[in-house]
Amino acid sequence: MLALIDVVLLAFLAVTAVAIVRLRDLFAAVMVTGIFSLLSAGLFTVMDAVDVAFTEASVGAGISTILMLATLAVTQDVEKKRWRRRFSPLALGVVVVTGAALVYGTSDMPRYGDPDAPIHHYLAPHFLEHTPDEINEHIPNVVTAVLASYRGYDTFGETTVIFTAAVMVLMLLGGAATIDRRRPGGGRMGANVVLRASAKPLVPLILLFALYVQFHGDFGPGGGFQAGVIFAAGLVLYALVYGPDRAQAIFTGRRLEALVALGVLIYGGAGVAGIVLGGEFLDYDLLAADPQDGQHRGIFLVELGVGITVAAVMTTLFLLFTGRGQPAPWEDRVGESEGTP
Amino acid sequence: MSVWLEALSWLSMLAGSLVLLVTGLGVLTLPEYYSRLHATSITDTLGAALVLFGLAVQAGWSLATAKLVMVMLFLMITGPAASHALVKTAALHDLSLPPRRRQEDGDAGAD
Amino acid sequence: MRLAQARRTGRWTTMSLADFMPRLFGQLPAIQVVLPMITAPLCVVLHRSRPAWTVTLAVLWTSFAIAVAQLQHALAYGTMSYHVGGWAPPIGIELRIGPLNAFVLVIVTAIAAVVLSGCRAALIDEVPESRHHLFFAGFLLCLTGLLGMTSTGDAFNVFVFLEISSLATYGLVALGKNRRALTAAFQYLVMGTLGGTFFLLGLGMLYMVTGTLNIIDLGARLAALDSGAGGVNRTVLVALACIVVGTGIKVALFPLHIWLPNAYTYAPELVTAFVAGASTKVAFYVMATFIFRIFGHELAFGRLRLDAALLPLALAAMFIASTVAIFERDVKRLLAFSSLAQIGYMVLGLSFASVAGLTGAVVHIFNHAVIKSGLFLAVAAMVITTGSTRLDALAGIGRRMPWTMAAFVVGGLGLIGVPLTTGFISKWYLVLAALEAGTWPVAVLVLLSSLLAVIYVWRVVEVAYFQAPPEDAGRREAPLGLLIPVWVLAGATLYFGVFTGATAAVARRAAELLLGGGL
Amino acid sequence: MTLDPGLYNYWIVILLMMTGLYTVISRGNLVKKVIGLNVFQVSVIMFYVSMGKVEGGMAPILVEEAEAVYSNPLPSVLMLTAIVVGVATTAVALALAVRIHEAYGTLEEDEILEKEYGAAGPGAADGPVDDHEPG
Repeated sequence: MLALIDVVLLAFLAVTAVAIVRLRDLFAAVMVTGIFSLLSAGLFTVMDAVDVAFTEASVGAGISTILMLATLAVTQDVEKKRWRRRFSPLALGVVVVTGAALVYGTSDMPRYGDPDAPIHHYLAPHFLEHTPDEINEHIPNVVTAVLASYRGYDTFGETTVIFTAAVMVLMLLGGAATIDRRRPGGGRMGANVVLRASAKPLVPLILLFALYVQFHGDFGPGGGFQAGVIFAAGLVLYALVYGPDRAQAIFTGRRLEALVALGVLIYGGAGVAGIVLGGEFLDYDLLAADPQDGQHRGIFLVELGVGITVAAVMTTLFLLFTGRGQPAPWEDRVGESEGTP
Repeated sequence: MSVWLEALSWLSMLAGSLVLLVTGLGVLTLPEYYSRLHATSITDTLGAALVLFGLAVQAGWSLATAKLVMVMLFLMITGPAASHALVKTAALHDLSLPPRRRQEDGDAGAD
Repeated sequence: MRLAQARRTGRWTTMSLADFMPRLFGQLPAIQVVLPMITAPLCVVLHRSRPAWTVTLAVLWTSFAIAVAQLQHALAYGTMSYHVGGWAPPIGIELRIGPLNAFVLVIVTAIAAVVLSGCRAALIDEVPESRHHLFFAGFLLCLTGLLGMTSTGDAFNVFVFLEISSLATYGLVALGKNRRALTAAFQYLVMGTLGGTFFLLGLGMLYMVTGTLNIIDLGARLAALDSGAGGVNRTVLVALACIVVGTGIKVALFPLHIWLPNAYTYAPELVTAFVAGASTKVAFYVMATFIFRIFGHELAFGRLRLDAALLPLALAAMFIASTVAIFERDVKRLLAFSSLAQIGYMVLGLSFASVAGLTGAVVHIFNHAVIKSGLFLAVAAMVITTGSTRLDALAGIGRRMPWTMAAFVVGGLGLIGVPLTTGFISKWYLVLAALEAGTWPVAVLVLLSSLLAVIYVWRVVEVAYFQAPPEDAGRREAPLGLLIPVWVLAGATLYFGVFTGATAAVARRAAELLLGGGL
Repeated sequence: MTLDPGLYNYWIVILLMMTGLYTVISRGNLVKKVIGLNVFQVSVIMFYVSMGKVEGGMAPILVEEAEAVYSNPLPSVLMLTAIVVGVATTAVALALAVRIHEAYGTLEEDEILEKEYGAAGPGAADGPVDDHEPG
């Protein structure tokens, strides 16, 4: 049964991938990319990677798509026709050779789903067996345990990656737009009563759900990253329906920048606390009298840091991209908040 | 679970799938924007609701059912709102019916 | 597996300074990376240019001090292993500081500190004041990524930090004044992401056949896996190809280099000075580590014949890039192509897979970093006076900016490999390695390619000293804040060219460790 | 070389990867390139997740049963990081695309080249022309 779903999803994925290459309407291509991500999220669920599926659904099908649409809104949404470039023999050659090499490489791989594959017998059993005694018996989600504690350093790196992206996009789009390309009809959504009425109850519910995902990550799929994205989705919905101006009245550029940094600092702080208390960086054992409590506290702090940074970064990105069509609301806001002591 | 409940759940899911299939066909075959929207808007209301109901019956009285009901509520709010927003935006951008159809309308009016 | 129990016994006792210092010393591998990593968000919070700059500069020089301390420690006591979070490898992530990567850490932090010290003078024109704090944060993040890649002992962790430094570099490159900086950054981003993803794919295959991610452990398990079967495992072979291609893009190995000339040319001069000095070097370090520590010298070169692929590419890079450099009319572009040629030397040293060759490659990492950063900083100084990097705008610059141009000449001599500059020893080792390997034509080619370097360096010198400056141009030396870093690097080029003992000894030690299986 | 049909999952994943790579190489539109990169990255993620699956296993969330078989948690952990890296790259790439569009008025690679170097192509490159101030 699962194998059947697997095959059907893979076939759908192949079809959407081909459609992505062929579509010249960028709007449609972006939407199909969103579908591609959603299908892969389904496939990840089938393959038991529920946390990855959750993240892919919220990031790939959610935030990435929104960012791409925002980009199209301030640029162009049709790929130009260039017949001579439609088919590229060179590219096809490169791809075929690479693909053939990779398929050659698969020939010594363990079969799909093989329980005897080396990776299931070396490190994974340790994580599965020792998470209850080394981390905390109340954290049944092994992925969270590995993510936040055993490989917490990677996750700190991951948080820094997303922080880096925010800094770079702020640097690129934070200034005034060189030209005003505001599209007619954009921003008129706010006038729509039905949208307002239906969004009003949803926004708090989405934010509540984000908090649930944030704090439920120890027990089930979820955690700081997914929660941050969902929280940002709530804010994005608010900004879409009520206009970015009202969203920016709450989250000025300066405040968002501070929040973006705050999450990384919380994470780093939890790590440095380990050093100060006499252990190693990111050693949570020492954060409480009992190592299990310490691990729990450490994971909580770290996930909180990730959640704050991700939510702030995603909101920042959205406001920067959509604000691009208008004459620099961002810079003004920054200036204002700088002016007031 | 009794046979009746089982049958109800499967019937509901099958009906839901049928609706989804028909709406998919509708999007492909219907001639223009507004009529296609008729098809799609049914997807996230009737189609999804039937499938979710079937799943909820399968799950019985559990946390999963509560979650499914939440999902259904969410879809019931967002689906129609999204369809509405799409139509409204199309109307704002003066997207009219395709030329052929409008001409026929015009001809009819002239008579 | 855990040391926590033992550690916890003395937890709340007050520590005397004598206890504290060794403990602090033991934490240096983590502090080295985490310090800039935490300072970056602080810079964003500080929000004003001057405080952010002060903090950044303090952190950079501290990082440099830490790196030097770690190098001394590694040379005196051997490799140090740090278990992040208290989890012993391969369960947890390990930081591993040996002579080789401590050496690379010193190079990277030194270049970062020197470049940023001279930065405020040049930065004012390049970036609007309101975004200086973001620039410093980006610079620190780029450094963090490079330090993280260098010091980690975990293969997947390399990928994470690789992406931090890459993302930061894309953004910094795009800050260039010319709009072509944007397209250069985009091209770099596309190629860099492809490289990173191929790297990830290769890593996945390695993980698949071994089940581990720790670099040392990977090496051991691959060796064990391989000894049983007669043939080469095909998945491992393809993994090697993916990793060489992935890191090759970051190194700018010859056919994968197309992002480099534009990125170096259109990025702000300071960014170029840092990226040219540090980024490709760290990527090269990663490539060498993966080839020698994971695949092992015997597997990669003995049976998979990696040298047969790398040697021609290295030679092609040396000659084609040098030839292109001769015909460039922009000094930054000229230096960019020269970098490609110099990367060719490093890859050449790697492809010999001998102690002499690797020593040459490692020494050249250091030499080229110092020389190229110095040259690009000198160019940054010239841009302040002339406003352009075109060769014809530099006419008579030797008379207008005698000190800056003198430093440029020192760097140029280093590029050629004149004795008593650092460039000489690396070529010496490369020629030695070629003769050792019995491939004397390669030795001749190394010398011949140096002649090409003479030509392109001479072109700049000719314009600078033998062409008259524009009528209205007076003598206008660079601001002292920039001139000092330029001369620090030029001085280093000379100093380490005369006193070759220290660098060569470290490089030799590192080379022997790499070939010896690397513990 | 024998190819086990049990590897079909990897083959299709490689096919998807190559579709992404082809999009990146062959398309001149910058947004299309970003989409291609996305597809490529998601496929590599799929590759990792595929290898973590154990037949008859369940998601690595511990339950009270002693006999439970779990799929491998480690690929999931690694890929969470990879997804984040992917979205970060996408964001920076799109920001660059927006800026490029503002500077050149187009997202097509060949039109940009034409505007920058004229009909002669990139070979006619001279030094930088300082005609564009950053926004």
